[in-house]
Amino acid sequence: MKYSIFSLARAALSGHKKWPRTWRDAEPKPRYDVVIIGGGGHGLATAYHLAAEYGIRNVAVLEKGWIGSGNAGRNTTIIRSNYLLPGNIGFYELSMKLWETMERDLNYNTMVSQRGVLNLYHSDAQRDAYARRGNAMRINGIDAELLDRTAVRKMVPFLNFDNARFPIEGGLLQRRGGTARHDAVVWGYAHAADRLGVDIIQNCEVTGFVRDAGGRVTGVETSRGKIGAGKVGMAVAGSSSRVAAMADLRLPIESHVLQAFVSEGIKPLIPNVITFGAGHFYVSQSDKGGLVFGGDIDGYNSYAQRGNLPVVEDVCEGGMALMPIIGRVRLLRQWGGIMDMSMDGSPIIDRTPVDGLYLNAGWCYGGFKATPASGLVFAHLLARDEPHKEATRFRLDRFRRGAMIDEKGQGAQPNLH
Amino acid sequence: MRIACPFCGPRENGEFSYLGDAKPKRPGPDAGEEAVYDYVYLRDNVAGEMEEFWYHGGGCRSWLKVRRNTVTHEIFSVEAAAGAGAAKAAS
Amino acid sequence: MVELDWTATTPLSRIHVAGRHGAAQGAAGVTLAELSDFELVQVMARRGQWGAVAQACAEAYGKAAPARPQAVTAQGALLVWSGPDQFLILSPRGAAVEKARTSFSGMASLSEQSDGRSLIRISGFQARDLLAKVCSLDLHPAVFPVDAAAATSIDHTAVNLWRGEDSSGEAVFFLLVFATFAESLWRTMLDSGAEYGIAIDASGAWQP
Amino acid sequence: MSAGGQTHRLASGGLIDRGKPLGFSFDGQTMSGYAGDTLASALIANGVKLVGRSFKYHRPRGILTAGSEEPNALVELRSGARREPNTRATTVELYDGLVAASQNRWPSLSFDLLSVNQLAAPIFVAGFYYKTFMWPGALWEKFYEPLIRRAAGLGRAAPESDPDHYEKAWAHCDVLVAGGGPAGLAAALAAGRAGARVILCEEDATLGGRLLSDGGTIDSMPAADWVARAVEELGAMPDVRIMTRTTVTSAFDHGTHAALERVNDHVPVPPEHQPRQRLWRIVAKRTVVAAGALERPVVFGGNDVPGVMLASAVRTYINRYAAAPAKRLALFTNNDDGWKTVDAALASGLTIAGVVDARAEVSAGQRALASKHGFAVLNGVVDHVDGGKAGTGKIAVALAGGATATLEADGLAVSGGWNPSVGLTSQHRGRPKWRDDIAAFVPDGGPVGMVAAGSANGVFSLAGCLKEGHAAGAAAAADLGFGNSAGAAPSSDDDATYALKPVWHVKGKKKAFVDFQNDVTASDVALAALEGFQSVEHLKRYTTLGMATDQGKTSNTQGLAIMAELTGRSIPETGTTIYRPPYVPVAIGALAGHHRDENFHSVRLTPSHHWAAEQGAVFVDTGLWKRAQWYPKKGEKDWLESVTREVKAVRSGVGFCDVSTLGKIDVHGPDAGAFLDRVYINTFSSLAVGKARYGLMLREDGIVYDDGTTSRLAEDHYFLTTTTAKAGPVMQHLEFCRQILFPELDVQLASVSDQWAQFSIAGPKVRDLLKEIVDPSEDLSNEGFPFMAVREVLLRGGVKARLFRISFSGEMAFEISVPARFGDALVRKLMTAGEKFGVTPYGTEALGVMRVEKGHVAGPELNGMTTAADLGLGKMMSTKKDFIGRVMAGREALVAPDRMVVVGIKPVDQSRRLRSGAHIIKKGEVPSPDTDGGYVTSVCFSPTFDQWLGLGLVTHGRERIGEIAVAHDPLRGEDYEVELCNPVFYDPEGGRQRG
Repeated sequence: MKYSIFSLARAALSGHKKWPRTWRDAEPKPRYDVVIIGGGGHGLATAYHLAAEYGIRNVAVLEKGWIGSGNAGRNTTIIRSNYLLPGNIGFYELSMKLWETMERDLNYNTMVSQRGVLNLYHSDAQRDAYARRGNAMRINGIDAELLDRTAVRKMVPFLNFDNARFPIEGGLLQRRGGTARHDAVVWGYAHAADRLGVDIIQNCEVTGFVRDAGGRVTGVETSRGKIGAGKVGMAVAGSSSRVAAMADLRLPIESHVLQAFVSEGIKPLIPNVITFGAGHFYVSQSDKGGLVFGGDIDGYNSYAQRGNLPVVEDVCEGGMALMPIIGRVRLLRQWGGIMDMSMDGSPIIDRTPVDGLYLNAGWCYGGFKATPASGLVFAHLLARDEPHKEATRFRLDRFRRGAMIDEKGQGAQPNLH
Repeated sequence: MRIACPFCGPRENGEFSYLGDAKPKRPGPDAGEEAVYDYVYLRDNVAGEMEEFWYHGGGCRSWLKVRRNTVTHEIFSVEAAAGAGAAKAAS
Repeated sequence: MVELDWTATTPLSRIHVAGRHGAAQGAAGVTLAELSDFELVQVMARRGQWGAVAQACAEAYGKAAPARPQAVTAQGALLVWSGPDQFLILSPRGAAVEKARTSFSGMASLSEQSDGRSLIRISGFQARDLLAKVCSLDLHPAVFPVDAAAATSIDHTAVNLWRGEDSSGEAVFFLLVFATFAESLWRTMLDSGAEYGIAIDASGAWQP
Repeated sequence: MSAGGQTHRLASGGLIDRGKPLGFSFDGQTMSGYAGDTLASALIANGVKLVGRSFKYHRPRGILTAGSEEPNALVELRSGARREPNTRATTVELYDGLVAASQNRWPSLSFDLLSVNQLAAPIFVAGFYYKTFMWPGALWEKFYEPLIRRAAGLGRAAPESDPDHYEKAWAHCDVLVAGGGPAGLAAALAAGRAGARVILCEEDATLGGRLLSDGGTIDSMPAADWVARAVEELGAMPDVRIMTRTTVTSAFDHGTHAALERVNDHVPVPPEHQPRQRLWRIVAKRTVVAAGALERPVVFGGNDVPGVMLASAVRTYINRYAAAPAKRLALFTNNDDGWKTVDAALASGLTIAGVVDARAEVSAGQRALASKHGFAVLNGVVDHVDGGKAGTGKIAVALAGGATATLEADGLAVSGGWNPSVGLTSQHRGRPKWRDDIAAFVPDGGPVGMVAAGSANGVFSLAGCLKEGHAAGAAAAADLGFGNSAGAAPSSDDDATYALKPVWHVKGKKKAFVDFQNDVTASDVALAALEGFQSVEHLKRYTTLGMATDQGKTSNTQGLAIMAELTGRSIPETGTTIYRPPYVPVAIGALAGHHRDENFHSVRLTPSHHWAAEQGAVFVDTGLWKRAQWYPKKGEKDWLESVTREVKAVRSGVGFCDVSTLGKIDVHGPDAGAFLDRVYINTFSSLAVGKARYGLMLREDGIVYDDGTTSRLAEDHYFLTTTTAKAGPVMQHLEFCRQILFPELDVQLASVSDQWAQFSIAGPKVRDLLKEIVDPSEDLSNEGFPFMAVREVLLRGGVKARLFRISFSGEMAFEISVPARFGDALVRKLMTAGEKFGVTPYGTEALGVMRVEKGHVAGPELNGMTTAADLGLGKMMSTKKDFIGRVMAGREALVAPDRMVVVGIKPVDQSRRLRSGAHIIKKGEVPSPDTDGGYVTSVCFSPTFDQWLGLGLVTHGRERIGEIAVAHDPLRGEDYEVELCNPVFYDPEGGRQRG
């Protein structure tokens, strides 16, 4: 059934008793052409693109819990393509373009809201860095505007302009950036992939790889039995090292916890996405009214999916430094996600040294915005055995070669990215 | 999180900064690029017990080796780095 | 050409105003003062030399160097633990640096910090309440007795804190803070303690 | 003030102070209440039923609970800058002059236009928005989304900056007790008697918990007397701290908790010098969670009508507040506890319309009570309730046998059983376990050191709570080594077994709400199940069940139960969502505390700061530092004019600049030189005493980390400087090298950044000026004090200083260090003594201009992506020793010929301004990702060359010196030709600085 206002109205007449499942509850088949490990946004988008663009429909997505239970369902929903370095910039713009057509492509309203992403700067040095970045974006055909203090004040007058420790001097604005409803992205890809024949198998944990005499991966062992595969793609950011270890691989990745926060719902206050340039704080407001915000990672290796108090305080201090009108708004809920922190802050999408095993990992805290492009380029890699043209630099051997894509310039120190 | 500095006693984690896995050892001068690459970039990224380096920069400035579970955050032991204080290490 | 006259400032001399701050009713809950005219030397034992340093310290100052977080009152100086195998010698202005240099020659590295810190005394029956707002340590008398010392952080900045002899039955704390942070911390303490009423004493020379 | 209007105030009873009447207003209507009231109890006493509107359908809603879990009665409290959205009327202590307004309604609470949403309810089912609004795409941001956003949300944030003060504090204890009801008090008594340090936190203003509403007998005395005695005993223990109005909200690792103290929310405005709220970080060795239990509603048609209230809340309003939620009350229960509400109502002279009990059997006593008071006891369930804004109307009952009955009442008390508060114990992602006998989840372990006791642990009798609380407190103390002196456990004869017949959902035609605030109905849960959103997390996310401000406290169990039934699983198989902190929402202001506005971060001041401020200097934030950026003079029209004057003065005369912000580290010890050889790419062990050298450090990955000048002051003493930004990180890095990488080296490190006031004095007349300051015995001549020499000198007046013959500006220059206490005096002397030479203080801008003119790299070039070779410093890398970063620096991509390297850049049109961030494109090429050839890193207006100059990182830069390229700056709409040149514009031979 195609989703539309008309199908909704028709369904209403019958009391909404006839909606089909959004995706089938598939039983695992003995073998698939491609098995994707990880039913998050990236895994589901990969399956969707394999079926939709590359005609590979005998595909299973294996999810150890419920789809979207990893970082797809724990992020702060920001989409943007305001990157700086070759390798990242074209890739994230590809993603932005896919966001722009996603709802029609998937027949699912993922609430892509191009409300603008505003990165504030507080010094000449930051302005210069944003000028470099904004110009790089423009050279790549991406929208970017450099705003001065007056223009920022006009756009977001409720910020702290008058007694700030680090006064706002201006901002870099990407109007096409914004937010999307994270769960809906998962469900939309699941829905669309399912309609193309992809099997989405929940509560199916991969416990090992099946390998032939030559070492090639030919399937996976799971909590629901052995499943054969022509190729296996890993899209399990947060757990990449653990899954890779089953194939005896060590990765240039550490797992860290990133906390995120939502306030009680309030009437519309923040029109766009704002990042504070002098502290660890960024914020947007959900359509439901909650302020969705976050800051820096906790800074230590963790698989606990929960964080500690210093970061909570640090983030709220940033919030109150930037916008002290939220002092009486209450923090409703905080949570933590496990980030695949790579050694240069950029992702890895590549074949692995193990035949038949493909890697999509290292998303740090930027994976959500990458979801559609990640799916597309990973599908391309799985289908063609060569990197998509917008993913040629996301190679696993770039660290060995010294070709890091280090936007923050922090080096091989994941907790600083 | 609280870490019991062997010199200062238990302190809140705001006093510490983190480096990461203490297992990789810096290769000697002639170990070659591959060994240094491994040291700098590759991690076991253990889900479970791990020895790691923390720096008590907000206190006594000692580097510490902390054995901690990365899943539960439980800390099992904290010891000073080999060269903390005036400790004389074999060269 | 004339010889120049060098007027010294202290880290807080520009904003240290004796008198009452915050709540004006009743007895001040907290008394603050900046102390000056001290010499401060950081003594760091060289490798394998801690025993010798402790011994030399006993000879020169009458007390062994503190091996755990303590402030030890010695001859003409206070010895404040500041880390493993290292401590601070706090003495009245004079020839303290020279004395330390002679005493620990060859066995310890010395770094003069006389101008690098501001020394603040915190007392009064609500001193602990104020400190609880800026300091994460447990300062309960059973945990942090007289002469206890700690290297800790306030406002993300490293400080040395110790407890001196009680005065009029109340605990007295001393705080060494980096000189360039001192004004910022001072203002934070005034804000934090305002509800208790703060008496700011005239600044004066530190005495052992 | 009259008590008129308090139509529902009981004539006697309650813990309110009738001697203290208070006035307040709700939606502009003036009312009165008493000290001891909450806003909710005062509204009830005034006969108010309609308090709010729901989120989606804007249905009229009343008060459901008497606690912080309230989902309906949310108001905007206070006004103006203190306006506080979504405040639970049930937790607001009434004060005189309180102003509250309903929210999420327009134009008024009783006439809310958006209640038309109810007409569209057949469309507005769970997740309807995922299926529509997709076309055309552009309309989403312009039309649909704004409409949805305006309709959604609850209250409004304050229109201006929060004027109140918040603070944070630390507290430490052996045993933390969360909750001051019978179990919590018993736990605190036991632990306190044993000698443990105890902190007891209670959310309410008054200790007692349910005892305040339900009374009872403890140790043979009325509960209130027992509480008073317990408080007295606890108060006499020096190491027991009782914190009321304080909620333990979060449990973090290793015994760290967050607790919110509402210090002054019960008064109109915090008294002077006092915070509104205080966030406590409580560090506890053991924690006893005695947070009680929450009663749960039942899902039936019209269960959200104002007047339908939890049975325990009805009892609280009657017993504690002497306010009658209804005059004629019906009860719907599935357990004995609900019957206590009947007792309370009858004792207060209210009428019972009837009791609907889901259980086939009720006790003989209950039957006797019914016949005595003439009300019916119906075995069945409430099918639906009619009513609306004015309250409940007819209550339709489905009898067990299939027949129906009707009750008429203006209020319906509902008890679906009790849920232990498992929030805190489950915050470390432990899942609670299901207990069939009480049909509820109970804690299953918890964070290390934490136990639950009393009703928080599923023990619902008073005797049981007291016993378990006492045992938990005693065990915690004993565990920590305190003796066995916890005393006797308090006792009570209320030891009734709690039993219930689970009733979650009464199926019917009318809308039956599971999550009241988010308007999630039983049919929404069914739709979710139908569409495959059967995991609890999918259920939550698809329907928004449990995502409201109560985080599912009043809704989750019912939702789970309905889903379990729909999918043929048990409730524990269906599972729970994850419990997350905070247990109750916390004001963001409280979590920030003091650190907001100008106090966001601390400030570091240079030794010359106050003097510079007197001069009218403009300051710039550099990290935490305030640095003088330039010193404007009267009549100068802009910064450029001031900076230009400062540069010219230095280049032609003499100027000085405070450079104390550089990190300064004493490196001591016999192996200091060997140590520096390993951390710098160049060699320092060979540096002569009395000499300085520029050094460059790499990260282990071969990228440049930091640079600075390091001097050898003695055989075993080096003085190392870092950049301002990296002072802290470099110290940490050096300690890492000392303690972990090279523990065999005998070296000691100490930061002396604050010890020294350091000034750069530069310009051709520098010696003239120095001679005025330095003792005449000191030889400052080029021979006596050559370039890169360092030594201690005597100043006139006897102060000792360190003098460094180093130059960042390219001029003949010295840096002078004096003990920081003389820093202020030194600048004043430089000014006085230098007057005849036209001495000019200069700020960071002029410093920056001169470093660009001189081609020195700084922060914009040391950006964490550049190698030594990129910066033109590759030759410094020693090949004779190992050093940090050596091996990785040799990787192929780091030595590739097409890397961006530092060059000088100047506009071809000399009047043209050059801007940082412009990209460099080969002339004639179209800007594209493939032709992007680098960018401008640093610029200045050079008074020396009378034009803008810059440095850049440019691909193949060194081979392109002399090439005319294009600076492409689409952000600022500029494209102009520039010449790529040698980065050292000024005095490339270095004659001026060498003298």
